[in-house]
Amino acid sequence: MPELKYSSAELMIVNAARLLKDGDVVFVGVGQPNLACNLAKRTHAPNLVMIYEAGVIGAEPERLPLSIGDPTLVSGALSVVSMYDIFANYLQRGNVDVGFMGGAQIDRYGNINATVIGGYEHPKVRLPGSGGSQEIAAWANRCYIMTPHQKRRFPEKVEFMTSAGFMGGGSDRENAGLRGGGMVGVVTDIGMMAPDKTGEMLLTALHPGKTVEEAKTNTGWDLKVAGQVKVTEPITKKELKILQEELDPTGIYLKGAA
Amino acid sequence: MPELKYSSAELMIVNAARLLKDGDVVFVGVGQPNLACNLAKRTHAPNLVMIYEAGVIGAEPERLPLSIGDPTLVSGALSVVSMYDIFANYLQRGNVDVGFMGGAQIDRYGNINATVIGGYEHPKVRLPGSGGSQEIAAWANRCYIMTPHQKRRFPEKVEFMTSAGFMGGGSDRENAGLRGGGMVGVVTDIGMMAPDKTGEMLLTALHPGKTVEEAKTNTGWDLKVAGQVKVTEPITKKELKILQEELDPTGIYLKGAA
Amino acid sequence: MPKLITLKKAISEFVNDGDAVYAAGFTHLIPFAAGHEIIRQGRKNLTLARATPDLIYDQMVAAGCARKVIFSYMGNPGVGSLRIVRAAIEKGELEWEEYSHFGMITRLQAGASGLPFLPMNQTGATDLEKSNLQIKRIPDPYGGKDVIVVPALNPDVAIVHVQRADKNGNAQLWGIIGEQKEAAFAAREVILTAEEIVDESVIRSDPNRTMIPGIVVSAVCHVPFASHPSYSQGYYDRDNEFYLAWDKISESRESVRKYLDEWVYGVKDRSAYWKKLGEKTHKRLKVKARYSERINYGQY
Amino acid sequence: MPKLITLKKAISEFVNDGDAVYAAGFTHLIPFAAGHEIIRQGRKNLTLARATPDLIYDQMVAAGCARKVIFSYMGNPGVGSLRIVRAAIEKGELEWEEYSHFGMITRLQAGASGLPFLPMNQTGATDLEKSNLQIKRIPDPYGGKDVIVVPALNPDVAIVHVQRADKNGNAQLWGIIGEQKEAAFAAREVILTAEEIVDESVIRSDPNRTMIPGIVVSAVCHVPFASHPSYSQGYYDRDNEFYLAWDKISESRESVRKYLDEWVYGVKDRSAYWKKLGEKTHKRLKVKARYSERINYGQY
Repeated sequence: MPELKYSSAELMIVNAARLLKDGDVVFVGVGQPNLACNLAKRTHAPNLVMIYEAGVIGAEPERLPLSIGDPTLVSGALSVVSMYDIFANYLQRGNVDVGFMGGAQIDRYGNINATVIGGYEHPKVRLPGSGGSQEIAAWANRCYIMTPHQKRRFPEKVEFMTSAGFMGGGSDRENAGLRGGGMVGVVTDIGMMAPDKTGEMLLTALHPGKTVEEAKTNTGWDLKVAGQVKVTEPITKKELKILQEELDPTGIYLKGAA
Repeated sequence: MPELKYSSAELMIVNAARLLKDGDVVFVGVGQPNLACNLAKRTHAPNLVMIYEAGVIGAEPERLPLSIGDPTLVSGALSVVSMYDIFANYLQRGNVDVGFMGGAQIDRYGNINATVIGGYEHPKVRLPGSGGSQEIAAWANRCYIMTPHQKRRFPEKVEFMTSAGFMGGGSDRENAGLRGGGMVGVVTDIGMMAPDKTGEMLLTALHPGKTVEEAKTNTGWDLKVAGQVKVTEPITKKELKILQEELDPTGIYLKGAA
Repeated sequence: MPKLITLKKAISEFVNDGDAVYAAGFTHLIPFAAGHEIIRQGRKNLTLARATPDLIYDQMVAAGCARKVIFSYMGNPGVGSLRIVRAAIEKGELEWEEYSHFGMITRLQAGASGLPFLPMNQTGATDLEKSNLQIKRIPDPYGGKDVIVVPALNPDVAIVHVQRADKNGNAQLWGIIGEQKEAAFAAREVILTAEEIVDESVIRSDPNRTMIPGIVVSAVCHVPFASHPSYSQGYYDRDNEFYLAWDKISESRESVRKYLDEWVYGVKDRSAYWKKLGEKTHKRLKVKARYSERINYGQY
Repeated sequence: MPKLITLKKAISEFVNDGDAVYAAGFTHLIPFAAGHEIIRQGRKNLTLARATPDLIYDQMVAAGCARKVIFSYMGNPGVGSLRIVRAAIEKGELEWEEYSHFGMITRLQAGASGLPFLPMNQTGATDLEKSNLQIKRIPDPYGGKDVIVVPALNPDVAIVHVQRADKNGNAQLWGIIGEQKEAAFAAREVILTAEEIVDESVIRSDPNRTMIPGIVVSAVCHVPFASHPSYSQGYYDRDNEFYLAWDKISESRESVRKYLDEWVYGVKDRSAYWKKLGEKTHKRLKVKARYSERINYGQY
């Protein structure tokens, strides 16, 4: 059987899709998380309910959405509500199972920086800021992030905590009164990370052909390895076909790494 | 010209209608206030906007509404919103010009009791309670009440303050942070009352044929009389005709006094 | 995932003795069918919350289902007194907790949005605040006047009647929309009754109209005419004659018992109830159509 | 009472130098035509508030209208960085105040409902709270965890684009309804632009759809295609090509100046702008119809 060719992005999207359970209510952004959700829906999770921060519930986009407020998310959706309602009644109330996060940096305890590099008042690089991610991280039952495995993206400690993972670790998250399990999975192009009991991100899986060394070298803290590191299931032809032919035929989000 | 015959209710409704200005946004209950508003709209205030606590804005009922949530208020209305929105965005935000109040008792300072007679914990008579009136009294720009002129309805001080008029008088209302002008007019079947600078209700007008003595005798406090007591304009044939033929042809709310 | 079951099963499964129940609907869409089914199944010690208890709670209190009521306006709307709840309170036989309408709805809004409380501006009417210690005041951290706060209300069960829902519980309602959405999001379990069960494609044709999503719904039941003697906008009229009749019926325990025997215990379900009402009543409550202008969502 | 005037007149009358402006619309219905008119009329020192500044504020900042921005996500949606606002912040040329989306929308909700502030649950992400002293925390008077509070946002002017309104400003919008209602109720003055001015009977055929009532509106302006390069659900598509093109245009001051000269200063109004876009673009953004199922309100 000839080996399948796929990009880093495709590798991450497929592995992220597999983290979703049938019936999950997912708070999803555009781009790769949207592809992961749609892939899951067309394979093992037909009852996935996709929610967008623009206020859309149960979207079934007929074309690839190009912005978080793409009209294709609305036509044929189950419900469309105000932003106040989506954040209050859905997210804060605890009606969201899964949140997909983005961000420039993620640290040892799963905290995310999407705000600034180089000081808040006089930033060297001003990033977009929280958007909805501060609340998604705090209130969804499970959060995931997809990001290429690069040292600069995985610092020991984020410069600015835009969204809380396990904060300083230990019982910090619980003490702050957050709900849900926090950052329970990180999907990279090398493997997967998940928190231990203290909230520290451990390497829990490698994609076929990747090594622990590669993961450690590309992580900004002394990455610990879980007792048993799994190897992720190879991508299947079917998964790749759905991604490439149905979901993103022009390859807008499938090429490259992020 | 033969004298017109009318009931106490018709007298009060017509005089209440005349207190409304064209363009006023009125928070209105069913029954007599609804008739007063519809009469004003068909005479001098065609641009009156009627709002109901059920969440209806700009109702144009085709039949006489028999409850605060009558479907005739909805069909053909300008807007229908949730109860939270009607109280928050309309009333609390200050978008309501006029509120019509009801209640079993109104006192010297325009405070209203619609809750209990004879102690809250072990009431002798348990009345319906506030409904929306606590907020209407506090936040509309002007409040009016229509009530037959009877001593038991006008005690010196209400037993339970369901809705605030001028509270204890003086700057009490301002100090409590309320908005609007409070209870600025009381329409009875004898005449009209309005507050002086301290918030005390004075007799300001008499209906044709009524006397100051009658008003005093039927008021539970030592009713003061305004410097100049006016006599209200006689009811016109046109007003009566609209009420009796168009608005309440079977006389549900027009007979008797309240 | 499909949640379509009978109302009998839904009440049996999701309403327990001692629960706090919120039967939603301000005058409109009052879920009488579910109230009657709760009576038939003999639930006890319920805390019954509603802005306006209306006839539905008068009947449930009369049938002995309730330990307590939470309300903001206790009347027979458009008629007068709500005799049974009122008498039970006057006699000290029923606990109660009282708010203004805005206080009540603010409690639900806090519950719906997962907050512990929400503020309201002061109204100066402090007697209720003194009588109900759940109503508190806190300083405005931005230096303005103190605000009044009320705690979240999170019922065990919300019961909501809607015009149409799909089999997964995605529901659309129109006309007076009172506090149905807030009740559904605030409650732990949501029982929907619907005039019509429609295909998902009908719901998806107008997503802005969907106020309650299936994901918060426990059961959806197909129960036409579920809100009589209240009404369903566009489906049938309010039975004002019955609201007037109840004023008489509720004057004596005997006539109430007779009413319940005949119209609640004596019928199997809402379909039997509706049939029993008879054609004259059906005809009187019938309503002519008046349609909305459609809107264009576009094919993207 | 009729409030139908030209957009030019509305901006001239209701937007003043130094005002706090909220141009509403989350990705959808962004009121670009009004933004361009504000640029043409040379307003200065505005405080520009929006959850997502989007290209509209990038252009207004580029044109020198703004003193300050208030935002919760500063990006070119679906494309990348919002270069001009970002550079102005990095260079210290523009004041800013930042929230999460929920913080921003909660500020508007408080403003819309006449409250001094509203609470949110804690998120653990305390760095923003430390950087923005408007974000405070207060105890839960019912004994739970502290809550976060934000103060009401009450803009001087809200600008809202809608699909249809009547001449009195009663407005219906659908699709993504973001924060338009909240902005309209929060602001002192409301300027509406509408794809269509319809007869009052169209609005009255579907009252549950009316999100903004004429009583809070200062001016309503008939401006088809007012939201390009954003979109109006059911009327035309989002011009993603332009969002991508802006990423290039905004790389240099020169090309931005050229763009503003040609597309803002160089056109009289939105109608001239739309004509100038040309038929190829019109065709590309055209959308096929997909209608909602109508509902029955009943003739009562």
